[in-house]
Amino acid sequence: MKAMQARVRKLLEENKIDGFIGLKMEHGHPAPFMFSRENLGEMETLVVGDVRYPLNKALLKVSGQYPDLTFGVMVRGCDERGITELLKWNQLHRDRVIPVGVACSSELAQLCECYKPYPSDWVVGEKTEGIAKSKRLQKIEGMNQKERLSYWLNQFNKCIKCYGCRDVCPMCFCEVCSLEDRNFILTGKLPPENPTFHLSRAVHMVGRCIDCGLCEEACPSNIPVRTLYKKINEIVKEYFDYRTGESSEGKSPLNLLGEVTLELSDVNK
Amino acid sequence: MEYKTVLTTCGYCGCGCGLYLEVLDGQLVGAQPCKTDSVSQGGLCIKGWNVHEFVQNSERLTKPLIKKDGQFKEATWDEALDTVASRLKKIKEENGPDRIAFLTSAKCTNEENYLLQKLARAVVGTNNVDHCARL
Amino acid sequence: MELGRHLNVKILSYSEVLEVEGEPGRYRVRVKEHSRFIDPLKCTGCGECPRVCPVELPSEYQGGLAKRKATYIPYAQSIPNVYAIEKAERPPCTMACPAGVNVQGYVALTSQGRYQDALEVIKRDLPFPGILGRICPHPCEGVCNRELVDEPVAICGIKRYVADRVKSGNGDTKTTVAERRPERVAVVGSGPAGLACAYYLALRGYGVTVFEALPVVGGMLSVAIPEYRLPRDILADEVKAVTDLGVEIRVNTPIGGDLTLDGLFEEGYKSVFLAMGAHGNLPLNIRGEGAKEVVSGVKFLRDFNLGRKMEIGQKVVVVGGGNVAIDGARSALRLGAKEVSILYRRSRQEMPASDEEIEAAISEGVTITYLAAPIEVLVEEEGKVRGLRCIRMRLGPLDASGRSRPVPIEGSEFYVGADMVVVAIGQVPEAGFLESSGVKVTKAGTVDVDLLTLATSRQGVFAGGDAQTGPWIAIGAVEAGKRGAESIDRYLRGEDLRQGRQLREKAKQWDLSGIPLGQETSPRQHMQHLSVARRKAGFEEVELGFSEKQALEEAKRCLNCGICCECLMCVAACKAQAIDHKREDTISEFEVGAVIVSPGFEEYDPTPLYELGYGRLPNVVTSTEFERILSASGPFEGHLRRPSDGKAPRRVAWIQCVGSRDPANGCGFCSSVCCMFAIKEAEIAREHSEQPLDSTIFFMDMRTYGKDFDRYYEQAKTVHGVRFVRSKVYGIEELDGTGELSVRFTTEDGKTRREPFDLVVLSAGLHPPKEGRELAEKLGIELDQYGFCKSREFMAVDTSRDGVFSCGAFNGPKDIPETVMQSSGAAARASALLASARHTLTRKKEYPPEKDVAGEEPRIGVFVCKCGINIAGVVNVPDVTEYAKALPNVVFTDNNLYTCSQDTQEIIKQKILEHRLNRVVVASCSPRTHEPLFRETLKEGGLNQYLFEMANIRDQCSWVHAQDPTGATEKAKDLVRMAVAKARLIEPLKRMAVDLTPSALVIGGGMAGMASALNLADQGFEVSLVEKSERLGGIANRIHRTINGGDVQAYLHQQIDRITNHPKIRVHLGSRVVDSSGYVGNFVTRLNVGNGTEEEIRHGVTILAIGGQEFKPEEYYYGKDERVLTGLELEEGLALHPERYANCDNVVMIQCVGSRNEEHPWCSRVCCAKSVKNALRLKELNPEMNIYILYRDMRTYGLMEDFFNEAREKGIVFLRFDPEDSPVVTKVRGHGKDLLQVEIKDALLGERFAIDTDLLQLATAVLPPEDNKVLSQFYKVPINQDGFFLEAHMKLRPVDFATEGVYLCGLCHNPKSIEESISQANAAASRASTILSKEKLETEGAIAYIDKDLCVGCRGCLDVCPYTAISYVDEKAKCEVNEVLCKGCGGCAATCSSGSIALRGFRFDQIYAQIEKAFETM
Amino acid sequence: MAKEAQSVPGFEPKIIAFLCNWCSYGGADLAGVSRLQYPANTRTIRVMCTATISPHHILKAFQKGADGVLVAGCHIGDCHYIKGNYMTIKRVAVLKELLRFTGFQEERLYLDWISSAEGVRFAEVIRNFTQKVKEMGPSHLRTTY
Repeated sequence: MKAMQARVRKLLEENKIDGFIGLKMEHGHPAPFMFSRENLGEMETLVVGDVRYPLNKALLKVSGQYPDLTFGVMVRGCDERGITELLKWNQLHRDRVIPVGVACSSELAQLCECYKPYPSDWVVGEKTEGIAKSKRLQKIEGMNQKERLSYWLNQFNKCIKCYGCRDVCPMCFCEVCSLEDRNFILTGKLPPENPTFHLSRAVHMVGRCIDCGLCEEACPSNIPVRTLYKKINEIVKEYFDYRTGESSEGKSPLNLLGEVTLELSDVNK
Repeated sequence: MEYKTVLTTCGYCGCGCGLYLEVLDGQLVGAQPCKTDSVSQGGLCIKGWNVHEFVQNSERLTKPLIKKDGQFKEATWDEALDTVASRLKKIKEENGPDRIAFLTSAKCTNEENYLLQKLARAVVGTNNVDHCARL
Repeated sequence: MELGRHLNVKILSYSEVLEVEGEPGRYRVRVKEHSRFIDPLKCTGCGECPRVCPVELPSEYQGGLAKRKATYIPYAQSIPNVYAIEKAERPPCTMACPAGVNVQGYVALTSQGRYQDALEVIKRDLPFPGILGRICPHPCEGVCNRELVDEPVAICGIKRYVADRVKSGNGDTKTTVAERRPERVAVVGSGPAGLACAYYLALRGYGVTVFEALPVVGGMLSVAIPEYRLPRDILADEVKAVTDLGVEIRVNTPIGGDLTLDGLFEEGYKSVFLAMGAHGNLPLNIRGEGAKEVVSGVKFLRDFNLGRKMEIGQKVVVVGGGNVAIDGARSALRLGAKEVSILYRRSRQEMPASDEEIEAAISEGVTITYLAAPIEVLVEEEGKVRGLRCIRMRLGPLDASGRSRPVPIEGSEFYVGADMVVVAIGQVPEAGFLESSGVKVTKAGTVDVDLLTLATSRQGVFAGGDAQTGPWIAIGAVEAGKRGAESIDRYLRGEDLRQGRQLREKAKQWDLSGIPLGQETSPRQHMQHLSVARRKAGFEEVELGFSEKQALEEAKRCLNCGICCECLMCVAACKAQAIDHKREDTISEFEVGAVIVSPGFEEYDPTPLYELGYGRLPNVVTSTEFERILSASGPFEGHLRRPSDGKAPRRVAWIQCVGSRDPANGCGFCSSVCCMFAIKEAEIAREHSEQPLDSTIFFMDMRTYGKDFDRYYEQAKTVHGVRFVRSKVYGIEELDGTGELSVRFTTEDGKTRREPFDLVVLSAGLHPPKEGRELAEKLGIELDQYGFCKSREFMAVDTSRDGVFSCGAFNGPKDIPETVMQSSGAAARASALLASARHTLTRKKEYPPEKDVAGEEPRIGVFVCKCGINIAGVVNVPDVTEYAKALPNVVFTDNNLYTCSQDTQEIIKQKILEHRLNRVVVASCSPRTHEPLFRETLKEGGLNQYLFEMANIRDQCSWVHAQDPTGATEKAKDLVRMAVAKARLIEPLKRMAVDLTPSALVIGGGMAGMASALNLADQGFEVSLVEKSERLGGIANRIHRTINGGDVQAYLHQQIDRITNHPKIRVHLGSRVVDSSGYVGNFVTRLNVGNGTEEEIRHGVTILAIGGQEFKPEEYYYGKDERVLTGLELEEGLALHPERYANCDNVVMIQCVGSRNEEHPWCSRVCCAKSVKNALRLKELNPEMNIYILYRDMRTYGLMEDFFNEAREKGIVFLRFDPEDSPVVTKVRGHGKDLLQVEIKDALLGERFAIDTDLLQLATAVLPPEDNKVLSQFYKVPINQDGFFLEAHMKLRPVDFATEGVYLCGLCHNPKSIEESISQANAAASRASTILSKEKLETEGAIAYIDKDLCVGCRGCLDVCPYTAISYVDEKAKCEVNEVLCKGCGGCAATCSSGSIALRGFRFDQIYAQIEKAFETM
Repeated sequence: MAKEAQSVPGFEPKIIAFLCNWCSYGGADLAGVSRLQYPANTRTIRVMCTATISPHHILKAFQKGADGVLVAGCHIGDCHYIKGNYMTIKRVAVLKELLRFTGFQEERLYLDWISSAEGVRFAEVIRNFTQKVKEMGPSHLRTTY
């Protein structure tokens, strides 16, 4: 905690950043807050917190308001992947973001089945090895078609269309969301048309999802949406050898013409 | 330049989910579920996610309006209250109190809700009172 | 498709140029448009007529491997999509038939088993097919062309079969009788002429009464022709066909007795047709003729046929050679005569009776004595005949009837015993009674008539048949009856009798040229005959007619000489009434400013090369035939099959240079493309083959010189395992009928071998078209020695005559990219010539003001089409129309026969006004072909053209669900509902006009750059020409002569002069492009014009012509020894100081230095020609010089092959080396100086040897230009892996880039010769002028647009656009679509997950609406 | 719950086909002109290029009860818009993999390249696909059939 506070204070005092988005312990709850030179005094309330909030999304709001200022943000492994993508998707400006890393604890890493639970450098926490293969995926891959069908339909039909998974997601930065197009998804009907609702969002996650898991945590019905988006990242890796968030070069395979590497036989397996 | 989150409870329904209102330079810019809230454990419904939108919404009414020949025209408070009072009194006398019903709003404070049901029961004399969150 | 609908392009298909007069800028052209016999305006291409057409012939489009009909379109998508009927002149059989019966018509229909239709064709000209099918001597078979193949077609037998078959199935043809007419006509005589006249008059509505002297009806048919030839039931039945029309026949009422001609007129008949026939018998006029037993032939047959009692002699002699004589003899036999013989005074050939009859008589025992005539009847005392005294005759000179006159031979009398004599030497009409009633009679006793109209001397009286012609065949009488009826009809209507009528000329057999050869011979069918024994027993019919199998077989032997047989079945089938068999060829004349001739090429027919077996062996095919086999629309639907047995071949061979590089057969040139398409065919065959295919290509030089061609060749060889055998093929044999072939060839090592193959493809060369010579004469242009169109020096598309340009294979064999470049080049040259007249003749249609429908409730009109029966035959159109009425927002529905016809367009426009429609839905055929037509109608109806949607209920519904009408109707309803659902959501789209700077920027001042600049300037456009160096000309400055002798330097200076003082061209020397922005029509380029100053140029189009670089090798001591030169350097040396090289003893040239290797895996195309050119120049200087050219493949393609031959003739030695052991050059001491020694292993001889050379020329590669990368960034245009610019499409858009408005030409595209560069430069200018010639650039209607409020500037769409039409605007942090560049592919719209991009016309909500309404129950 | 999807006698599948105007739609027309016969279960939606088709459309089609969805465009290199079909094959590949993962019978979605000269192949593709979907039975999303 202290290391983090020191680093933030140093960045602020050296005018490297104009604000730092992190968590402030208030009324016993870690809450998203922006530390700035005006409230340096409250620095010791800055905590890492063992619960995660979409700080990148707050950063988008703040830097959207103040495009010329530079902001720091607390980033775990997934958030850093988020920053990389948000730069590629032109939502942030390269030299106006300074991430301050936190390495996730091993149980959080286990919980997330995160393949890289640590940013490129961090001030708090120790590095734990990532999990290569997600057990959730294997469990579902293990099922046959009928079991998978009933599993997912039952899951999808729990949805109350609160759009929480979208509202919490740091990578969903669209002005208006096509899932609210009444020609596509009928209004006033629960559960929403499935699997269209959830699979559409899954397709949107190609080249976007950084596997931070906030969506699943925000889902009031505990639908394993994260598993879906882990599968998306797996598909994109397998078909196009593209790892979302890993490199600042390249573009999501569904957002550039590129070269044709697939044959019809690969598609109509 | 200031960005902070204010912990509060969603007033729409009885669940009382804990949520943070995101405040940027004094403007409500978003709502986040409070993940450490013992009740909602980081979940919100669609109303909860958009609970902040009506607060500073430009389309909120600021003056009482009375519809005159199909058009809402601005009116003073006195004129509005007199109209409501007289009309309710007329209905009560002609058709009896139970022909009037009261629906309160989740957007009002509990106190205001309490006063309204008191008006219904004591002044008008009807038990037809309800609240969208079945308070 | 686009060309077919272009407003300013007039297509005259099926036409030929007759004459071109005048001079450039003003030519008068006469064109003959062959009649299609179909009105192009009415024909909707629905395809009903070929389904009913009985005539099948080989389809040229399918290379003869599949069939097509006489009415056809070459292939399904041909433009104009209008059918044509192919007709030769009328076939000899139809012309020979006196009654003009359409023989080919009914034979063709019979061959398809369509007997009912065949009978209908016959009865148009002959009401009595059953009768004539039996007794007609069939003059038609006499001239049948099939005789030239084997034997004539048994036409008569087929006609009989048809008549009997239809009668047995008691079907008959429906005859429509015209409405009743008051006049009554009398017909005298009920023979074939009378009956026919009555039949046709009755058809015309006249009341007819036939007066027959004898007690039976039929004239000669019933009283002369015996029953065994014409059964009475057949006769009665066909007479009934006449009486059924209301004709009354009165027997036993002779005219001339109490009932006279005048009597008839008094009785009220308005006209009379005399058809009494010729029943009078010609006497012998010899002594003793009066005896009782001497009977006239006619009377003998009449009494016998009428069943009168008559006694018959034991030994009967019949005198005469016609049918009456033969019938008399055969009847006598049947009546019990023991011995019957015939005396005929001429020989067998002159006998008028038909052969079958003569054969039948002989087979029944009748003996015939030729060249004998009776001179006296010998009579016993009591007057009984006991014999004839006769005399031998010999044939003398021809008499009036065209037959030789018999002349008695003195002293040759002889005696013939006989107890009865039948005299049948000719009949004569008994027309004496006519004289008294004013009807003139000829000396021969026949009625005298006007031969054309059959009118007699008495008004209203006509005559025909034997009474008028003397004894002749029945079919002639029928024709006379028909002609008489026509005349009477005209007479009674008071019309001129002669107008528009002419007599039939005599028909004769065609010569062999008209007949398609290679017909398999098949024997003529012969009828079953009654056994001779049974014939005597009674009068059963002798000839038993054909079986169905025989009739079909026989009918199939017909060669369809007239091609279309005018059976008129198509006329009935055509709902659009577009077919008119009388349409004439039309000659039109019009004025043009320029002429472009491109008749293409003809594939060489390898049949003369006997040893290759083409035409003989079915599994030897030419390359185009193989293309058809591989094509999905080909005879085997794309499956790899071989013609002989349809088996899938495992081993296929290609043989190159068939009809090319063959001076002995007059085709010394190289056809340039066969190597490439042989490899392509091998590759595609491999894909189409179900099992692994081994393919072998036998070749001399592999000439894959085009862009990326060599890489394709290497890949085929190394990766796909195509076997390339450098060899000379001697011949192909077939292993005895198994279809297996064996190819005999010799390889370089001299060994000759044989290899088995299932299929052999001959890569046949490209020859000038046959009609090329004739066309050249008409156009007044010269051809070269091979018949190709002669090009001018440096300007390949110019012909010898000003204002006439040529393009494509007509001026020399070339591949598709070259052809397309030349076609655009020719257009450029023509545009330059006609620049002053631009926009004068082009039409601009004016449209009414467009109604603003924004905000209106959708009011949809639905038009459902029947398309004749094409839709209505399967889909219940009224049901669909009714269904559409109930759909939301539909305010009007209608269905029409042909919605695409002109009049229906007017109806649509009316309905738009009448019902205030603001959306139109048409349910008919494919929008691909008809959407533009209907959009045009909407524009004319004052509606925005995009307020339109189509439902394809024909091509993708009725045509493909023919057996499932309910399913098809259901689907049609769904498709209409989907179209209406989308129509509701359609918004009007505008095509915005964007301003354009009408000037061009050409970068690169070499030959190519200058040529395109000059052409554009000549077309009147401003041009800025930017050249990096200080002088124009580029690499051409170092070239002096082209291979065919053109003076490059002279041409270069002429071009530079024209450029420097051309008013429209501004030249910027020493200038470079430093920046460029903008898009088509609005480019802005900044130039650094030297000495630090910059200049900004605004231009509408950009042409990149930055040339290439000469490769400077390191190997072979280049740069270290001045005796080692590149090709260019040697050329410069030879031109500037030839003396240096005159006294070299040995010169060695090494080809492919720096080309076709890993570093530069392309062929630099020009080096072979350059080496040959330099070598020939060296030989000119010093004929003794030894010149060796070491090559891998000699690629002197096209007409340059002649120079390669000339080089070899002049003793220049060509040595081939394989790339693995290419030549080694070492320095060695010898003869007191250090020599350059070139060591080589010659593939042909197989040994290594060394040459000491005084001069070594390296044919070095042509590299891409150095600034290709820089310019590629500025103008956002791609570079291929070799560094050359990558054009939009290698074959179809070779000078365009994908980014619109930027074009390329010259070496920067790919190495090429100077002429080819200039052609490509003109092409680039032509393409550029398509933009510059517009006043404004119009955007497409259906393009993408981005909603500014929704876009978050994430740029996810930027790199999905193939046209780089989307750009990110920094200040707005949003993406924007450049409406000029966007082509409407929709890629961006589908990528944007927030849905803030929409493709107009295909918005997401519109597609969702179509999905939802796809199925009723969804 | 999810109905067991298996072949039902007398079941006629409903298939939605997205055809691109320049190639597969042209092939369909040629099949028509050549009078080739194929079952009438398909309802065609014409788009200018298969690049216009988003996963949303395909999911919407299945959601609305289509038993099969065919996407047919130009062969790679033939596309009228040069590289439109590059996007199509990528999108369909991702969507099919996702459908398979969530237990939806992804064979119901079929992608093919058909040129405007391949009338025969078009008819074959429709026949085979209709037969295959018929054997798979109604889509479990189908509310009524």
